[in-house]
Amino acid sequence: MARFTGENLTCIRGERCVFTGLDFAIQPGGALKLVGPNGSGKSSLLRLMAGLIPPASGSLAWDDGAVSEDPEEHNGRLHYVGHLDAVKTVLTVAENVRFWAGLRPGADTARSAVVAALGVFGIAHLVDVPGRFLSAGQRRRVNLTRIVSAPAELWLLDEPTTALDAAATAGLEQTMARHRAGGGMVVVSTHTEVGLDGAEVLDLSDFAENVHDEADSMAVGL
Amino acid sequence: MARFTGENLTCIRGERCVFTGLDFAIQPGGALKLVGPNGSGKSSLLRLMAGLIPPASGSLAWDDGAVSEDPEEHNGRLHYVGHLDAVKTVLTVAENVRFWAGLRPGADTARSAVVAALGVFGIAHLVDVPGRFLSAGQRRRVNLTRIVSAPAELWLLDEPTTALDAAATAGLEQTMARHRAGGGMVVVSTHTEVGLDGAEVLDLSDFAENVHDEADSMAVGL
Amino acid sequence: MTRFMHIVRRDLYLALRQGMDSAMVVMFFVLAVVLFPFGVGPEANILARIASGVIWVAALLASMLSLERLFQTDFEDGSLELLSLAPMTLEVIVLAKVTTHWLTTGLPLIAAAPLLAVLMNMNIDGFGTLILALAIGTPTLSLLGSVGAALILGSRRGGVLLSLLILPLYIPLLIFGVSAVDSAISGFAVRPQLMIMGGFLVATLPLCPWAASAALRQALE
Amino acid sequence: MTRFMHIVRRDLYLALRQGMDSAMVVMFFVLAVVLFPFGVGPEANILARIASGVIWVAALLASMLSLERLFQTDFEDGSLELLSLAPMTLEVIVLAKVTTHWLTTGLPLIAAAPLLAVLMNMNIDGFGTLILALAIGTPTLSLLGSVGAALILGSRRGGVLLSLLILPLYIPLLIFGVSAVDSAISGFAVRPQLMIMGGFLVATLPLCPWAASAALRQALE
Amino acid sequence: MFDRFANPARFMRFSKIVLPWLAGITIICIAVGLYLGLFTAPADYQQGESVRIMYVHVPSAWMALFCYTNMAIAAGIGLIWKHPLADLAAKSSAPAGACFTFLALLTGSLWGKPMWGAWWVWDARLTSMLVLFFLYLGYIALNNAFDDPTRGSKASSVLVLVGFVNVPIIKFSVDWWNTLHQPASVFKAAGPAVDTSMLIPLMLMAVGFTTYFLWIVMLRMRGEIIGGKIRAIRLRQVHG
Ligand code: HEM
Ligand SMILES: Nc1ncnc2c1ncn2[C@@H]1O[C@H](COP(=O)(O)OP(=O)(O)OP(=O)(O)O)[C@@H](O)[C@H]1O
Ligand SMILES: Nc1ncnc2c1ncn2[C@@H]1O[C@H](COP(=O)(O)OP(=O)(O)OP(=O)(O)O)[C@@H](O)[C@H]1O
Ligand SMILES: [Mg+2]
Ligand SMILES: [Mg+2]
Repeated sequence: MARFTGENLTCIRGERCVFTGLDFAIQPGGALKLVGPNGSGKSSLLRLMAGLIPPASGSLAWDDGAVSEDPEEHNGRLHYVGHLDAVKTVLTVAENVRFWAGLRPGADTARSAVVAALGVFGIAHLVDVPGRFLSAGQRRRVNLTRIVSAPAELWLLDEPTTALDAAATAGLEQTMARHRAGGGMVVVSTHTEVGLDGAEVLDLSDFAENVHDEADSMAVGL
Repeated sequence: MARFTGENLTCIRGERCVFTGLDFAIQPGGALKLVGPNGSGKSSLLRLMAGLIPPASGSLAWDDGAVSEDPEEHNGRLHYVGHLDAVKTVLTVAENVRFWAGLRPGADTARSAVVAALGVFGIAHLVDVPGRFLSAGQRRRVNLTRIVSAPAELWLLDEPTTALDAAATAGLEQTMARHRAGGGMVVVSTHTEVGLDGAEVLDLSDFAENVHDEADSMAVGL
Repeated sequence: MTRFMHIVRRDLYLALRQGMDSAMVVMFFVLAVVLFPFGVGPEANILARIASGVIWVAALLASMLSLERLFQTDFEDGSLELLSLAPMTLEVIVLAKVTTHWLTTGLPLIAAAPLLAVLMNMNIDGFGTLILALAIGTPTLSLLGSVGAALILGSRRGGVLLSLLILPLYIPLLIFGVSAVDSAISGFAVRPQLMIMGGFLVATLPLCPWAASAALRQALE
Repeated sequence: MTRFMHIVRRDLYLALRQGMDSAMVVMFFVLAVVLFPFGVGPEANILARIASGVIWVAALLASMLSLERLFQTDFEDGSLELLSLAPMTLEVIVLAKVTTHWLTTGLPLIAAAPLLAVLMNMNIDGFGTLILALAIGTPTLSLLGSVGAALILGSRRGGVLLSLLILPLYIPLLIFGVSAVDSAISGFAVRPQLMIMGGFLVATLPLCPWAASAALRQALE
Repeated sequence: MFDRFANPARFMRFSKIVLPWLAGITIICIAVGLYLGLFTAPADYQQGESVRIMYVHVPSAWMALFCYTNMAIAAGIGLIWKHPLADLAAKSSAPAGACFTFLALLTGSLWGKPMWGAWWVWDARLTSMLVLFFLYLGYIALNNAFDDPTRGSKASSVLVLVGFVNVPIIKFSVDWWNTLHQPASVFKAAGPAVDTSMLIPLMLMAVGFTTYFLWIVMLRMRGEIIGGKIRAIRLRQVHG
């Protein structure tokens, strides 16, 4: 099975160096939890891993093959969940899920498969409901259904529990555990507690160019 | 000092009855914590309290005077913090804060006052930084600065800790406590833990038209 | 009044900082007019004949295009919500926005019009009236447009929908505006047309902010 | 290819479900043309003289307006991000979007053109060529426009900026499109103009999706 | 009057009884009106046979204005008293109104060719009528532009009220500006200046068009109410 690694990564956004000299390595079945204060670059690192932004320096590798050499292939092996849910309001839940699954090889877009995938997040009963009727949490669940409806080894999840209530959060934790048990990898950014047994923790603030102590200035301000 | 009450409130959004028969009363120095699963109507109730949406039935009163009689006066005594931060990317932090303060009587818009207000949330050092360079959490802090930069008795905060790290959350809790000590009122909606001593808790799901058990269907789905 | 100025000042400042707002509208205006010599051919007398009409139509389109964002950005970033919660009537806020819109688009259009009139070979007798008519007409365009801009907030199709809503309402202004210029060129009196346009302005000045605030309140519900 | 069709099918379906997309573009087209008789005055011979130019200019503007949202909604709701992460080249995705855009706007414009030609009193000899020229020209408009639509993503001023970017690129099409119709009316050969327009189409077909994808990648950074 | 139909259930019962009557009257009036108009009424000494277009043109023009006025009233009631059926009535009238307007424009053009020598002239009556057509289309477009139907109907209600200024302009355009178009000859203070043999078919057609309008609007309102019920079921699905 494959290994996903990053070496000496630097990320520059809006003329500012967000992090530099960052290394990581994820084994099959492994997990990485990104933490750090606001603006420390958790989302940026995830987008970098997805190939949405090129690193200013350093490189990503999949089993010793550079990711930048075949971005399309890299796309094929990852699922990315960002801040936006990409749920079309005029399409039903099933249509939404089926569209995204249909873009990937090896996905089963039959209705029964879609219903099963929705069941994983407890929204199988919403299968024929148009997106506009969904609450924020339900939308998020539809978005998360994408990642189980088509297989991909690497899951990149940016604050996936935002807007989820306790029940849905528990469901997501179980799903991630199952994915890892099957040899998948998970990278999660979070401010709150997310259950990820044996996950490596990466604190982004350790890689800032000049570490600032916002906590201090906070204390002074109060 | 005044009392803020709502009686027999019903809220209909997009053809759906979100909650009905809801009563609340807040005393000076009191606090109300809104909880409930996704889509139960926490944000809707806050918008209703702010006067952004009219109740489908029932009424809000400030010290026995109906709020709907003089909406402008009601606006003058409340601060509302919603999901959106209203931070203009091309204005500096100081300009952003000063604009909102300037719309209210009794606000001090001198630079020193603005810096002091920013200090409350630990971002005094960002005073001259343009909005576009702020991270999600920093933006939220700028938005929260609004509520201390001009006085108002009633604070309506919709998931105010979203995107805040631990230090900033602690700062917000202290600020709310100080506001209440001075006789102010606070209404907060939240999915996570927010420290509000002696706050009354209002579970929105108790007022849904027909209580649903999503938790069950979730368990079945897994 | 001071809070009215407070909002106008911020919006002007934003327009200047975000840069190019006015410049872009003027450029669109110029481009739209310039398309006609390409489309119709360079014959001077034909161009002169249609000059006033083309300039007015281009002004309507330019004003319409820029109106799409009158409330849009404030709506999307939550500012509109907070503005409506400020302790002042929403009508005043709308009026402040309309004022800024006119200062940043109407005025520059008026300034650019003579240049275009020259490009289109318009008779020199019409220049004064063209400017005068635009000066009376463009505030009305901004006012009428504010209603449309408020109505489309949160809808799925912005620009195209807006055009459908407000272009029909612009037509009377177009008719009288052009007719004023043509009368001036033919040596007739232009007072009646300008008076009617002034009447439009006086009528829309209270009505449109009121209708626009009603629409805004609905958008914020 | 099947995934290309997968995207086209979804977008067509969305356009139909969201309803009125095409209808609105056609309505804007009609409105823009109809403004001219108001502006220029109702003289039939003048209108006939400028008919082909006005129809082409209106078609450019209608196409431009509808292009603003080509990628916008997908960008705002996060779909574009996910599309770009699909295991296929971004160029194909752009081409699918352009195809849908043409089917939902170009085709209806072509269908509406004869009606407008009647309203503008155009000579009947030009009708066939007008339709043919629009059929060759509108896909090019959509292709060129896709580059502009990708470039403006995330900018503060959508519509106006887009017009500045793409209207200048549209001018060659306008010139040859109008000249083809006028030649047909005067009884000259129209082949040369149509050939040139066909050349534009062949040139933009590979170039524009490539440029648009480059712009999209930057917008998503 | 409003209280009586205040709830949709009562409206459903009421309309079920009325609908067949409206349908019957519509068919009879239009059939007889068309027969009289096309075959028995005299041809005009000036206009010849083309005058028969009048029997469609004039009622549809009247209906175009009538519909819009109705919509404006319904929209006003919907906005001020928040009456749910008023919004539905306004929404349901729009397509019919747009069709009548289109019919008036079409028949007018057909009539214009023999009378004025052109399909279309840009005079005040015709122009303002065209604007009315665009207002109808704008209303329909705005109504459908939102995910939330209540938001759509409120926004479009504001539009309909703003656009109402156009109605008096259409009505009086022939008096205010000298135009090619006929001034009013039926509804005049001095009584109709039209021969009875023409007036009777014209009136029959007008009645038929009106009942047709009511018929269609009621049908559509029923459809909207049922659609609302379906949406409610959906919503219940979503929220348990
Ligand atoms: C597209 C072109 C036309 C349009 C949009 C149009 C529009 C209208 C409208 C809106 C009315 C109703 C006026 C009212 O209620 O006061 C009307 C009535 C009428 N129109 Fe037209 N019209 C058109 C062409 C014509 C032509 C070509 C003729 C015949 C020469 C004609 C003859 C009439 C007559 C006789 C009436 C009835 C007037 C009355 O008794 O009140 N129209 N038309
Ligand atoms: N699109 C962008 N353009 C320019 N700079 C950006 C952009 N997005 C983020 N930044 C900047 O990059 C830095 C890192 O942002 P990022 O979103 O990665 O932080 P984060 O750790 O995810 O923060 P949060 O806890 O708020 O989600 C911040 O300083 C932010 O201002
Ligand atoms: N603008 C709107 N138009 C129509 N319906 C809406 C709108 N906003 C929310 N709703 C619906 O109203 C209900 C309550 O939403 P609300 O945002 O108040 O819930 P909430 O308790 O704040 O949920 P969350 O935990 O996701 O913030 C939901 O079912 C939602 O779908
Ligand atoms: Mg982040
Ligand atoms: Mg909420």
